Amino acid sequence: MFLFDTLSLIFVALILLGTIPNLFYSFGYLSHIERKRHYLLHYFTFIFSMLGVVTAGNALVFLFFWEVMSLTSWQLILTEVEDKETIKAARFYFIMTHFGFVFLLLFFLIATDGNIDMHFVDMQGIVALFPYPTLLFFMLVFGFLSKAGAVPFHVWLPYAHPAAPSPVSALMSGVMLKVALYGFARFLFDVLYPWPLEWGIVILVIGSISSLVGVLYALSEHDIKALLANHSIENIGIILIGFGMGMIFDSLHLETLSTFAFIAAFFHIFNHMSFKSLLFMGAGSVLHQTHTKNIEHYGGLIKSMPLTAFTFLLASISISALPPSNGFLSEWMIFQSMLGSYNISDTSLKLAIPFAIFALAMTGGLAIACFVKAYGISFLGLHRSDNAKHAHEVNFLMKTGMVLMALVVMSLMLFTPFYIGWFDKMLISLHHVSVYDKMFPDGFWHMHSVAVHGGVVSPLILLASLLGVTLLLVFAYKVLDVKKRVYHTWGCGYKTTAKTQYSATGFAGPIRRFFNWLYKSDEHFHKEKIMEHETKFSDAHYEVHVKPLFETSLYVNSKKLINLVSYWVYRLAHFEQTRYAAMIFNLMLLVLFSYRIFFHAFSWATFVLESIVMIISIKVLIIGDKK
Amino acid sequence: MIELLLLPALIIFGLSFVKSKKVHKLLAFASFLILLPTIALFELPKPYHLLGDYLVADTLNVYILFVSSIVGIGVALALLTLNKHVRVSRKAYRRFYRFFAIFWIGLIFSILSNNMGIYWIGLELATLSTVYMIKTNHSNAAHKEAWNYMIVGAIAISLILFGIILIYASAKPILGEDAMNFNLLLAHAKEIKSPFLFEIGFAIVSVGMFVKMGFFPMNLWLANIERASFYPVAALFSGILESAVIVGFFRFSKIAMEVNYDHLFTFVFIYAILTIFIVAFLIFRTKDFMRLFSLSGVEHMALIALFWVSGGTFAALLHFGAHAFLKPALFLSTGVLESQGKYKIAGALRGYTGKKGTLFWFLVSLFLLAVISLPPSPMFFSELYGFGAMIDTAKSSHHLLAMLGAIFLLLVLLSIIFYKFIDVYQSMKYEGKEYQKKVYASELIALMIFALGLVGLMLPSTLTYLKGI
Amino acid sequence: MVDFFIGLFLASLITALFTTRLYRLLNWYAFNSLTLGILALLIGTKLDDNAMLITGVVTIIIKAIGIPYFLKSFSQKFHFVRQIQPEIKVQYAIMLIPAILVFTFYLAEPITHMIANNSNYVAISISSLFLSLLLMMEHKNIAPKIVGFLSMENSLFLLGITATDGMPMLVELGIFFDLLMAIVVINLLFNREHEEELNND
Amino acid sequence: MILYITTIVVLLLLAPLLLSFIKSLKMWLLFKRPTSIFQGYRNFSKLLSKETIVSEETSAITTYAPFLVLSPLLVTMFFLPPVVQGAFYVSFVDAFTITGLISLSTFFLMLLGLDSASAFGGMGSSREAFISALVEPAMVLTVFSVSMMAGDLGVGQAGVNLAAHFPKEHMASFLFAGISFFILLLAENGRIPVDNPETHLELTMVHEAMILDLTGVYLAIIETASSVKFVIFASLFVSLFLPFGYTYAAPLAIFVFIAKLFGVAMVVAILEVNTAKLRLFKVPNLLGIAIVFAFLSLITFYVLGA
Repeated sequence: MFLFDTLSLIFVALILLGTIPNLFYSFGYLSHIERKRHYLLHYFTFIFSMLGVVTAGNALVFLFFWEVMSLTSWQLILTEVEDKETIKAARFYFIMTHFGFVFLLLFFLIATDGNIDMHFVDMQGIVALFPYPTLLFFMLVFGFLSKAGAVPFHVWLPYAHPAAPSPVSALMSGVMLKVALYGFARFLFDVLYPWPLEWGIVILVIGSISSLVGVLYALSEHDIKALLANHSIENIGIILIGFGMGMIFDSLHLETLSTFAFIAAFFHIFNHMSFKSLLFMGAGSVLHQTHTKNIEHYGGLIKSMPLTAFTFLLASISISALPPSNGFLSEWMIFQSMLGSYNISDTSLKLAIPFAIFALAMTGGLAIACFVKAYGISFLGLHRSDNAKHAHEVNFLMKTGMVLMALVVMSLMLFTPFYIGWFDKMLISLHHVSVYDKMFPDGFWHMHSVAVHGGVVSPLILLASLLGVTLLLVFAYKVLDVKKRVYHTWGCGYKTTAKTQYSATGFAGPIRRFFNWLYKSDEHFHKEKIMEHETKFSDAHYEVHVKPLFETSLYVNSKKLINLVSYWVYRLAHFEQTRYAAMIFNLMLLVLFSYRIFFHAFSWATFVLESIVMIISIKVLIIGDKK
Repeated sequence: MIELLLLPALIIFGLSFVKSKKVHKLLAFASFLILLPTIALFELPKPYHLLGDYLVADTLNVYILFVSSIVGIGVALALLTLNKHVRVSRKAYRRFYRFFAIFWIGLIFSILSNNMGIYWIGLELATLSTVYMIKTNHSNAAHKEAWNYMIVGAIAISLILFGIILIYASAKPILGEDAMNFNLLLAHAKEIKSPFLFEIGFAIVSVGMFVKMGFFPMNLWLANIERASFYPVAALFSGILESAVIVGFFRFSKIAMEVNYDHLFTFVFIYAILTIFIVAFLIFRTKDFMRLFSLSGVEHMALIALFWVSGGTFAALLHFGAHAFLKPALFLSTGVLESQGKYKIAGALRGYTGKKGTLFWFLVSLFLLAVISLPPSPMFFSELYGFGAMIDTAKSSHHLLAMLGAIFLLLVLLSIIFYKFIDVYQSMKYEGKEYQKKVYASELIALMIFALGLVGLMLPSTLTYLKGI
Repeated sequence: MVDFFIGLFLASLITALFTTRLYRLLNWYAFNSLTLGILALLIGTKLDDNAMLITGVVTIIIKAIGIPYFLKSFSQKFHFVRQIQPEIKVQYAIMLIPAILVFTFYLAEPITHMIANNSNYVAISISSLFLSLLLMMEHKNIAPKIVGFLSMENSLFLLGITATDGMPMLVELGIFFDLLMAIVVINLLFNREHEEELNND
Repeated sequence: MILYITTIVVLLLLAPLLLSFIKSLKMWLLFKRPTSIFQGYRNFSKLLSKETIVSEETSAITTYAPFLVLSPLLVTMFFLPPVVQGAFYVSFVDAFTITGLISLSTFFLMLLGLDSASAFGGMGSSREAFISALVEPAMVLTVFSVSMMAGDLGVGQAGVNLAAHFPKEHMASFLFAGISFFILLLAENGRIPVDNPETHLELTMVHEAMILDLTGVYLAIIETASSVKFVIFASLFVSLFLPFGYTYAAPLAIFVFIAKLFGVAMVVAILEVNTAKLRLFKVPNLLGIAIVFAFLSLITFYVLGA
């Protein structure tokens, strides 16, 4: 029924690390929620079901908990229904998870021959006999990555995560997406093991595109939680790049590099869990105080909410992959693993990997821009609304939650070797070679890359030296005992007000303009001109909306198609009210004729004859003449 | 034993002629009696010959009868407060019970029969008696639909009989007069001299049954009927009458499996997919509860048939049981939901306060979510096992990719239905205006019975029983 | 002799398809049932099967005399529309009917290779089933639809009598019982309609 | 070890000089009376003695960010490739870390810009974010291909390797990487054509806009940071792309190194005199060139091996 190997346990640890701070936060947040019973019931079931998924030992249990997880998270999104958007988001989320579930179901059914209470390991034998393993691989991709939020199945994330209460967003984004990745890893390793090279490339490409798309849409977002949700897409992309590299190296029998890349991916899974949970908690605290998700209405919160601001800053540095944070370390590892592609002789790979490097680097740059925006606009400057002015620090429990999560982030930064040793053990249990000794040949100070000519990073030394130098500088400043005077910000002689600050829209302006081909943004500009002067106006309003490309091209159109088909089906079905006898007549004709043709002496001639007869008969008897 | 089984029905029949004011309560409680003999039937050794070779109780049909009788009780309970939701005369009430008694007798015959002829007679009896139940509603629509039902039902039933005679004709040369006996026929199916004749017969029987269950192309007629009639009738239709049909399908297809499995599978597979295709899109467009639920009933029947022919006996039976409990429960709750503010989905679940109200909306939500196979609904497990059986069949066929594609299509179609139900559920719970609504104890108890039935299905002992069939 | 009556059966059914008056339709139905009854008697005597003889007699009493009579009285009581115009154009019908016959013979052709006798009867029964369906669908009114349904019943009796040399007695009686029940229900349904019409007035 | 520390000290001392040198060279080229090349030191000492004015709209970020802008750059100074053969160098830091440290400094600089609630600060941060987002991929790709050619990702080791073994067989990709890196040098340090460090016109300024509200010691720190950044980039460029003169004896090697730095500064100055500042939305064209060259460099190395 249940399975407790290293892979499972690592994810159990991930879930626990993600949920324990969240519990504190959640109880602090509870006063904000109206339907407490509903919330608590689903909240705990949700956590429990995630634990169930990662420890499930057979397909039946796995699918059961998987669906319970979807069900409860869906209900959690519906905890606070304030507008139609939430309802829409919840529906969209649920149908998307169901979409994934369909593929998972198919995968499991094929891989178990229908005995879904079979142990995972036994599935490998069945899969080996299945003639189309790539089909199974794509089922896994569709099934798990749609839940994890990789492009192009990411569309639900920016809707679902903002709609949920903040502790739940933190859990969904921080933990649930990782549970999906657990499933992906589990079945790739345990069931579909020898991977063709192409699979790895597919994952690499999906990862690269996800990371870019995620960060680009995040930049154009003004809803803080949607922004964070888009960043989850980006980070899932980064994880998948690592994962894809691992798969590629494994197919090329570069065992050490493969393990290294996988470790990078798993490390980033943990990192993303920690800082994304922390960010969502911070966003939740801000939302709790200001009652709005729009960052244009924040501003200056660092003064009233110092703790939130500090933890948010910590997480921002980490998610922007700036040294010496844990986010930097995992991204560094992923870059290093790509550097290992030096010895590969495959030309298509040689073209795919630079692209991935480019995507990852671009993502890094844009992520910094995005978090400067998110942090700067919401926490710095002047209050942009009355709500922001009246904000104050959140209650003790919520603070505890954030501090605990910040400690998790710190621990990932400080105890990197410990975590990596753990991932290393896990990969050994998954029949990979160990790289721990190669990564830390001379103690825990330096982390080496296993790639040929790879680099070295020393997180602790880096941290210590940065802290040391900064403290030294601060100390020197104190020693100098500089006279300090407080005055207004210079505003060209005008008074500096909330309105003179740069807005989030303005901040992202240059980037938005550069990527306009992707955004296809829809601008609304309105100004009250004075005396018909172009440049003089009393009041101006500027709004810009980004068109979600994937949503319109993939989802809206498929809904349109369903609508169209259902319209015709509906029209056809209504013939039965008046022509039921004719319907049955034709049905009988069709069934008997087909029995005669297909099950007794088939020939094309009679088949054509049948078709003609059926068409005539349906036309004459059912549809009839136009009046 | 057979007397015991029929006795409750006869009592109801007799009581329905008494013109007392209290009689309708008495009738409701009399209908509780139908459960007792079925429980007794469980205890008997199987197969148990009730009436020579004509009526034989085995594990399969006892299960189905048991499920049906629980459904019957639930419906009878809900009937107690029918007049609180709709206008119904005392006379109509008694008539309803009179025909319910006949219906039940027909049902016992068709479910327990081991003879195609008896099966058909029981089915016809049950069908004809329901015609009149539809008419308890005095609206014009109900009248029209009763006629519709009469005619279409009659055609379907005649087709079944026609097919039965063909099958009989095909088997008579080897079995003589006993060719109508299901068990014997099953045992000698391989010896049938003209399998083609048998298959033609089987095709006609299945077409009849499929029409009766609302498969392609007659998808809307059941929905229309259930829309027009009172909700307990709809509950009976979907909960019990369809069980009688599907049990026949089980038996016939079992024989057909022996004759030529590939033909049977291809036929049912294509037919079911066509059905679900149409039904999925119809569901996507429905705007009221009754049609929604009855179309989803069609979908589930198609799935059950599919699971059965794919060899997923356990899945089919579990799905059947779950469906038999869920659908009547939903129809009954529809009656409550629609009693105020007809046809309004938005906000239908809101405004139920107090202990009763909370329990009501909670149960209805559970049923709604269970019917789209969300765990821990039994349907979740049955679909898993059922699709598993299908995949298994697909793997042994020569058209693996085509079959997988078809199964995938099926799952996509089910997702469309899923989408609609989620949409409906959310709109019921979170949209629309909220105002005070009322629910009565008897309905709640009925719903509780169905909920308990569902829980009962998931008990390990039930599952082992089902696996043993 | 048997073939002759089968021919008559089919002929009466086909003629019924072109009928435009309700009473004449009932007459054709009665005649159709009569041929069926005679067939049963004939085959019954040939096989020396008492059950078959009983069937024949009951068929003649109920179907050839009873049901047409009841239907006629219903129609007078409830004021049926007696003018029944087939919906399907005659041009189509004259093409359809032979086509159906050809199709059913084609359908039953494999059966001839499997069992020697009676296979043609199967074909004819199936075609009469189709013809009855045709009868149902070419009319909008309820009365000819009922007649169509009854002819369907006849065609399957034809199958039962000719192709299988009779069904078990119990089953046949059961079928008759159901038929009567159907008539009762139909009566009830009409009654309702009548009552409602009165109420509406 | 002594050489190591000496180099760092020399470079640190040199930092303000280089920027002043560019400035006076430019003035000279434009037939203006050049300012002293020691103007940088004068500014620094003057700023140190001034009082600090902090805007009342600011927060803790303004108090601490200047230190955090400078400290990653100071830390980076310790990780640069050696100037003299045999000198100590830090082997445990690679190019990614250095890119990361520079980004960290920029990150706090951008926050600093947003903290003062002035329109200029936001404007500067926004533009800086835009430019550095585009610089990042070019930087990483360049670092990637250079380290592959050098055979080591560690910056120190790479410098040593390149000096010992000039990658003649990979001249094409080496050249591409060099061009790309030089553009990055211009972009990251806010030189013309990307940014004009001498103007305070709101239409054009990027770096200056962010620090508009700083005075006194804070301004001194930020100015130091920008000069240190220039030195870092220049010395990286010099050690990685002009790896000669390394093998000479210590004083000579250092002298050659400094000469090379001044060479770079001269090129920058000459370029600045001869080009106009680009419009902000034309900047991506230039950075696009950098990205393309970096990409080309990597691809040529990867696929063609040239």
